[in-house]
Amino acid sequence: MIAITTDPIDVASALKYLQSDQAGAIDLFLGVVRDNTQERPVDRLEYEAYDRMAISEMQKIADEAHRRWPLLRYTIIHRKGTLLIGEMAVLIGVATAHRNDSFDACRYMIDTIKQTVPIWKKEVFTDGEEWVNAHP
Amino acid sequence: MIAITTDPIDVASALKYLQSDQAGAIDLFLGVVRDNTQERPVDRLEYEAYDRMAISEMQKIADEAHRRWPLLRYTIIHRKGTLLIGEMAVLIGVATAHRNDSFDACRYMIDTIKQTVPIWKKEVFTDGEEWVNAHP
Amino acid sequence: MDSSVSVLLFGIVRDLTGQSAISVPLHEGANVEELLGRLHQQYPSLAGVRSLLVAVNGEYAEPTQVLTSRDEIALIPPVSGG
Amino acid sequence: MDSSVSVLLFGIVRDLTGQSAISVPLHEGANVEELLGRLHQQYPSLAGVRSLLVAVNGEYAEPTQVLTSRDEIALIPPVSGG
Repeated sequence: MIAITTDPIDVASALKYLQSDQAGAIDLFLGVVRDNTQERPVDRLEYEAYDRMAISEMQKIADEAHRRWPLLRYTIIHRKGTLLIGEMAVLIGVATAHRNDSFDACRYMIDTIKQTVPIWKKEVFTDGEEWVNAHP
Repeated sequence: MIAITTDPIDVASALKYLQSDQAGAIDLFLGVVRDNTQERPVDRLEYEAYDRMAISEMQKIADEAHRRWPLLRYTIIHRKGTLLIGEMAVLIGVATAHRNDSFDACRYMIDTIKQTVPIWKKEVFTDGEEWVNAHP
Repeated sequence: MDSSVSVLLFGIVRDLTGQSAISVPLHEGANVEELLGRLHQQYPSLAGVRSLLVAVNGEYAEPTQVLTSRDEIALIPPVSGG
Repeated sequence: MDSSVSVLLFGIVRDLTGQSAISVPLHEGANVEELLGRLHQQYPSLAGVRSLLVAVNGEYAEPTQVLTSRDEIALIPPVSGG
């Protein structure tokens, strides 16, 4: 299950989706808006996505994870729009029979998402704003 | 927060506990009862704990994780009693500023729990039962 | 014969140009590299962006890929999801 | 002067002995290793357990640790939590 949403991410329903009788391990990673970046106080984040391509790039990542590890179920949910401190920006969930696979696949997925998926975040500080990674 | 409980593990309240304004990453690991062990069908698991010592050993693991990684919050909740397929036996949650620390600490905690904490599980199969790891 | 392509803009590029889509005149058979050259001419401030990739029909494209006016083209500044 | 210690039993050991706590007679100054020897004598089936550790007052104990009748002692078969 892969989605981009403007609504708050619903952890309970993601978890319900991941569960199956074969699953012995579920790793859930949550990326959360924190109140500072390199000690500079953050007011909020603004996420923007090229939805169509973001979905297909996330699907490629999930497919590759599926080739590398025996996944039972997975979910990637990325939120966009304005997010305040403490709100979840992304949820990655992986269910496998054994725990090492769930950690490895989950970590692979979040690491790769940050590299290839066309989603952008702007950090809005109390004294300015900046598109993350945009400048040399 | 470290606990042993006979009640179902409440993921939502664990997550609420883990959140803070400084947290950018939360890794939640859930150990779940699956329907087979090495292809032998499992009916249920029975968990038993030496509570006092299990709590103090889990606290030692959390303290060591805290020394190794900059944890903001953590929780370990282990259930005991009879657990059916699909029920959660253990939840490990770690909140950190950055994601690598949350994965590393969470994985360290679950790996070490399985080695040192006096909790025992009996697999009840349709045709017999066995204390896991008990025999040579 | 000249034609033009429509290019979707996101993130810092949308902010720099003040537009979320632009039409770029291109000769028939022009490729991704030529599109990028043309965009840099038209918007010199793009030089301040760390990297710019081009997606064609939802896939990252090589510099040599030829563009047509029917393609969905997007300019992809450095991503920062997660 | 002889005394005895009370030992908590869990998991497979509880199943093998049919008891969740037993009283073991031990001479004054006996240590963990002697306790284990005495238990193996009394319950030969313990030989079938992969490993047996002893906890004293909630901490894993060395074989040389001396026991007293006031200690909370537990026999720890291989753990399998998680």
